[in-house]
Amino acid sequence: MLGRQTMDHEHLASLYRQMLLIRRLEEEAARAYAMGKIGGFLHLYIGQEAVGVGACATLTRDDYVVTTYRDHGIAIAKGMAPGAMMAELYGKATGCSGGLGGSMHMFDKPNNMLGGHGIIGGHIPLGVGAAFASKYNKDGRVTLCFFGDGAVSIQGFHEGVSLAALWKLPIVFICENNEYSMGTPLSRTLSQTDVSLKAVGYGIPHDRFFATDVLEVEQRIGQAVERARNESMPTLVEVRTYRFRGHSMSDPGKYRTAAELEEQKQKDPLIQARLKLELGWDAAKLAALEASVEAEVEAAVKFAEDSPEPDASVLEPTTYDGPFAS
Amino acid sequence: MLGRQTMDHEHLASLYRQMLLIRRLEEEAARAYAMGKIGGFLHLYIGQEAVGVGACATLTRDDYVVTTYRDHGIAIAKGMAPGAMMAELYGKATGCSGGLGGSMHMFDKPNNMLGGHGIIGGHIPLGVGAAFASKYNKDGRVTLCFFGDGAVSIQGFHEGVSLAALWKLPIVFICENNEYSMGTPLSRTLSQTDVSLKAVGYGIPHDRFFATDVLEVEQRIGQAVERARNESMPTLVEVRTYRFRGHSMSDPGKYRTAAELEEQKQKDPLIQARLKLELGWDAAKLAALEASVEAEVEAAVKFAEDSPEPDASVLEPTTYDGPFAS
Amino acid sequence: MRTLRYREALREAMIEEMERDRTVFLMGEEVGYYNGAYKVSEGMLEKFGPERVVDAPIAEGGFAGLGVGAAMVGLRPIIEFMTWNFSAIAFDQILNNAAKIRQMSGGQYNCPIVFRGPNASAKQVGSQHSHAMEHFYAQVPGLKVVAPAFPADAKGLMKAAIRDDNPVLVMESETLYSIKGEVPDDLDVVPFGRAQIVRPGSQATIVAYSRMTHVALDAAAALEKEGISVEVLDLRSLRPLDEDTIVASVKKTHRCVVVHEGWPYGGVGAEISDRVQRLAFDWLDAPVLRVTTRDVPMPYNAKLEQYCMPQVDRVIAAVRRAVHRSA
Amino acid sequence: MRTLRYREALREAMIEEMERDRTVFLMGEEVGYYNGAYKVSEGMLEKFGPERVVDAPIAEGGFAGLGVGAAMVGLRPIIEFMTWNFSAIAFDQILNNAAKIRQMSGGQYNCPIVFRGPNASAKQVGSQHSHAMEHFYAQVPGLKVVAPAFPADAKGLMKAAIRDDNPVLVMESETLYSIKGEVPDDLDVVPFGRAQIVRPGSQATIVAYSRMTHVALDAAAALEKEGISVEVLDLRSLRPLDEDTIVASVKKTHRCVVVHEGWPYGGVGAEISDRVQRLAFDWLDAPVLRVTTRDVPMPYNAKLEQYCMPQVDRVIAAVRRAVHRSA
Ligand SMILES: Cc1ncc(C[n+]2csc(CCOP(=O)(O)OP(=O)(O)O)c2C)c(N)n1
Ligand SMILES: Cc1ncc(C[n+]2csc(CCOP(=O)(O)OP(=O)(O)O)c2C)c(N)n1
Ligand SMILES: [Mg+2]
Ligand SMILES: [Mg+2]
Repeated sequence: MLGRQTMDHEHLASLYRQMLLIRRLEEEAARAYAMGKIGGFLHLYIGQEAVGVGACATLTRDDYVVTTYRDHGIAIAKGMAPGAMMAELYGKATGCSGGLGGSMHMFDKPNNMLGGHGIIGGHIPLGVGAAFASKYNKDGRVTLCFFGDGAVSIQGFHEGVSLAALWKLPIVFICENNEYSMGTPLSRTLSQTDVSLKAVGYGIPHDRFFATDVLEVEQRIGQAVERARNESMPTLVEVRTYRFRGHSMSDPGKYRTAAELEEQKQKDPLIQARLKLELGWDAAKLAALEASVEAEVEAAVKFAEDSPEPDASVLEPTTYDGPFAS
Repeated sequence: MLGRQTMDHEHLASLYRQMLLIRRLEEEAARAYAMGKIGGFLHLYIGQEAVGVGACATLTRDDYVVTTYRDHGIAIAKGMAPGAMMAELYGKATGCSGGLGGSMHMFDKPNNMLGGHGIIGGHIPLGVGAAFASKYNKDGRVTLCFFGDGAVSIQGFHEGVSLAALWKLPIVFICENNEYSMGTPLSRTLSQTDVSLKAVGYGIPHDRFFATDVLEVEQRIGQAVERARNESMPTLVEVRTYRFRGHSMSDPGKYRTAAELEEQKQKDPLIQARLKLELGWDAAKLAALEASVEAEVEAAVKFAEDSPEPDASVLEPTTYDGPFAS
Repeated sequence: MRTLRYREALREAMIEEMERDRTVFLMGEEVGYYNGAYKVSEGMLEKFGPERVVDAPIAEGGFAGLGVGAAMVGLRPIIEFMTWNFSAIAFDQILNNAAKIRQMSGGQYNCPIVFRGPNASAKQVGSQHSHAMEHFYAQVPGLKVVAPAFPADAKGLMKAAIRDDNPVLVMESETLYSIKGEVPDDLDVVPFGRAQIVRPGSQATIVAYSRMTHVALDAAAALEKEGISVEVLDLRSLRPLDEDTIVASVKKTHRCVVVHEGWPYGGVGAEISDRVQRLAFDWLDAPVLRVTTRDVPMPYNAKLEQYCMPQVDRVIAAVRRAVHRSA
Repeated sequence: MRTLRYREALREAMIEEMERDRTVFLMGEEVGYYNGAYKVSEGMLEKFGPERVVDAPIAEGGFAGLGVGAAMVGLRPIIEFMTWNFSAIAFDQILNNAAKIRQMSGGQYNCPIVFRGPNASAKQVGSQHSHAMEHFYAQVPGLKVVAPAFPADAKGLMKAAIRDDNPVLVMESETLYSIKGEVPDDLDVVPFGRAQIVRPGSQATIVAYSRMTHVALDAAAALEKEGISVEVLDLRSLRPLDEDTIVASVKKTHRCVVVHEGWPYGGVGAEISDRVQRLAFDWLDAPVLRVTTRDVPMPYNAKLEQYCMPQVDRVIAAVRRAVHRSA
């Protein structure tokens, strides 16, 4: 029993480390953005790290993940190198997508990260396609498909989930319900605010819980992953979370009160995890862990800064594979 | 009580008359099609008449209706003149859509028939728009939006119903579940074969029943219409029905057995209604009614045959209202 | 005469028309409480209330189609796409319903609807957010498509769009929202189908619209310094297209360069090229040349993005090629 | 050499490639148990089973996107649209995912997918079912678009499409499915980007593709009787476009008429016109002319439909206009 508890703390520490790494990388990204080193849109995951980290902890490297433009955290959780992420934000050739994708399009083939995507709902059928391939190939892989609460009224969600349910594909649909789509609260976008109930219409299992505790996320998503892997049965999971920053860098977030934000920050899953570690884990280890995260973040930023930009010669060969007129 | 029963028979007779009129018009249309007088697609409503007739019986002329390409029956039930319908099939200038629309596009503005539409699901948001306008104008109108069982997996259904549910629009969504989308049985297109359960995900009321008795259709749809009219609350109604002909004229219908078809024909709502009238209504009246239908059908065909074709000069002014470069 | 920003001009047009006509309403994502993703509709919710300034969930196909249905029965919707990129989800609604309802109903039902929003590139928003969607829509009979470059036209064309009894697509530009321009106090509608000569010249015609009009003007100014006199046409309206003004200008200058965002294959630019070579064949001293976005998806990297987009120097080079050809 | 129908040629291509490569599968509405709405996939379910010949519910955006996802992870989907009209629902998937996945992932993920189905007009299927969708898709970098006119090309281009590592859109034609043609026994792939001279001639070039190639050939035969020698080019591939062959032909004949279904604004025809006037400027004796579907939604009435579609007599008239110009 004590062994198990120790185990849990080691494990929690590793999850905490990932959450912290994501948090710190994004804080640095926000700083770089303010200095004009990063352009375009930048949607931060700060506050939601427990979702991506807890969910991806249930996967092997072979399993697939696909998500929206709010993708840095999930990319890191799926194994992306921090330097590749940061360099992508800087638009560098060493970025995960060669500097061509940017913040919204973090792809990482070796880690089976099928990318971040910019069109709401549009990536959901892609995830379903990966799951279709797994069933076709009987390769035992599972796909996690993340999307926001704003995505559930659109085509991609409905058509994607319909097909996955009909063909019983090994996929878990994870709605990261952070209560807002841009400036609009859920209550003004959905008549039925319990998103997980949509599963009833598709005849698939569903789950719904708060992502305050990363271990609970891992455990609950884990059940759905097992269902996908063993029974090839999709699940719709609504994970309730909150983003501490604006929708993107240009959003002052006037649609919510300071009090609401403060209240949510009290439940910050990163702090929750740290508190548990403070109580049950070695303080020196914790300090070392955090120092190592700082070093990693610093190295990632330096890597991004020092990397070269891509050349126009990459454009043609990345548009088509092989000669165009072949 | 006896008065009431008499009343019911008069009323049933009027519904029976409409169903018969639709049946006979379409039988003539099929004949004309075989003779090459009608071209393109022709999707017959034969077997499903009780749905359109029962549903439209709950409406006033001001109320709106919109449906798919399987639209002749519903157009007639909403008040379209049989001649205008038949002439449209013949591609004549006197057709309801001037011969420009054809079988799939039966529009009738004076009767607030917002048309038949060719893209699965695409017309559902249009119906939602009409209902939006009714709420905007507080005009007390209700919209009936018909679609097939094949439509519930696609964008238009989901996005349309989502918006209507969110904004509580005065609309009734009527899924005419005839068990097949073209050659594919429902069980191979939907994981959850109870279509009405989709309502749960949108938080709106739902209903589900067989359309064997046109009076029951009228009564059940009537409840939903009242809910729309009085509470501005949408309802999803799944009406179970069956088409006796192929999907369109080119479909031999090999995907179902003769026995299945025969069994369904036993429940033909038209015959059910007639049987009731035979038992409780005046035989002479019935004969007169049927003769009048024959005369009306004959007149419609003659009208279509005798009408002129549209001229190319109609094309520009129907493409744009007013001068193009204004 | 007042000086207004492009976004203010658009807003004024909408406000004036909504005050004039109770059937006009605005619907789109974040148009209300958030005051618009790009602040075009700022203050409009407060003015008109949530019945007429309607925040929509993310369901472009749904609310575009809703607009079409509402237009069929007498309302005059203004549907905002947060950006035109997202209209790809509503493509079927625009192509199959908005553009066709009138004709396939034999002229019974009109569709007086406006679809609007920022179009084409912004800044480093990448592959899926930088589309010049006018090249798809301008092809479609039943639609009208406009793309103002200046605040006055933004206001006048928007007013014309709202009053038109047909579907009109207004292509705005995120990169133009903040530019200022003079707007006459009594400006009413700017009619469709009339290009404007924004700079007269004699040796070559540049045809442009939206933001590219400004690029064309910069190029013309630079070319003047090297002694090349360039006439710049701002199309304003893409469908209908003012071929008379284009052809008259080319008959005068004998050379034509078309500048637009969007890919080089087909689209508005090829259409202009086709018309000019057909209608001014004997007057052309050089082939019509086009300067467009390069034929690749838009990359995120800032330099590569600029490399892909039409720039002043590429326009200058094209004009020089056209002008020096016969020399 | 065997004689095959167009639909049989397409089917053979799919069958051969599915036999060669287990990662190839076919998905679409009614492709399996129903044997295809137009019988292109007849017998394929029986041959390959429901895992590889997959009947899809009506959800074009869903299954097109599913195909893209499956292609990203190593399968080679063939996605049938029952007709290309319905791809409007999947427009976003094709534009934003299929065409861009490779570039926006920095070249990491490929998308070896085929989208196919009948395109353009059939017979009196009306406004919403008669679109020539190639004019939208040929614009988009990242996609390849082909449109065979003959059974041999249908087979060879389909095989090339399936083996290509990029998204390829195959535009078939309901009105061609039953035509017969010779197909070499050992036919392998027909490479993209190569137009074919299907009738040599000297006084004018007609550029066409898909069903319009047959209309062009009829027109050329009629014109020969009045002493006008016409060269007919069948493009086969629209993106990439074989501009070399087009330009070489026009440099020889000095006149060019482009014939295609679809509206006259922009699109493939305008693109060809643009390239010809640019690349063969000094060789042209007359402007490039185009014969297209008229600029209205397709009406149902049979005569009006024929009136709108490009016909042999309109092609003949255009060629005459081009040829007699200099006279
Ligand atoms: C189809 C489409 N419409 C609109 C947008 C613009 N947009 C980007 S993010 C966003 C809000 C999404 O909210 P949600 O799904 O809850 O995700 P979150 O940002 O909260 O993670 C909107 C409207 C888009 N990207 N795609
Ligand atoms: C978006 C779209 N995809 C495909 C089609 C072709 N199609 C026409 S009818 C039909 C079957 C529809 O079945 P259902 O909705 O059950 O209606 P029913 O024909 O049974 O009345 C299909 C696939 C279409 N019209 N629109
Ligand atoms: Mg959200
Ligand atoms: Mg059905």
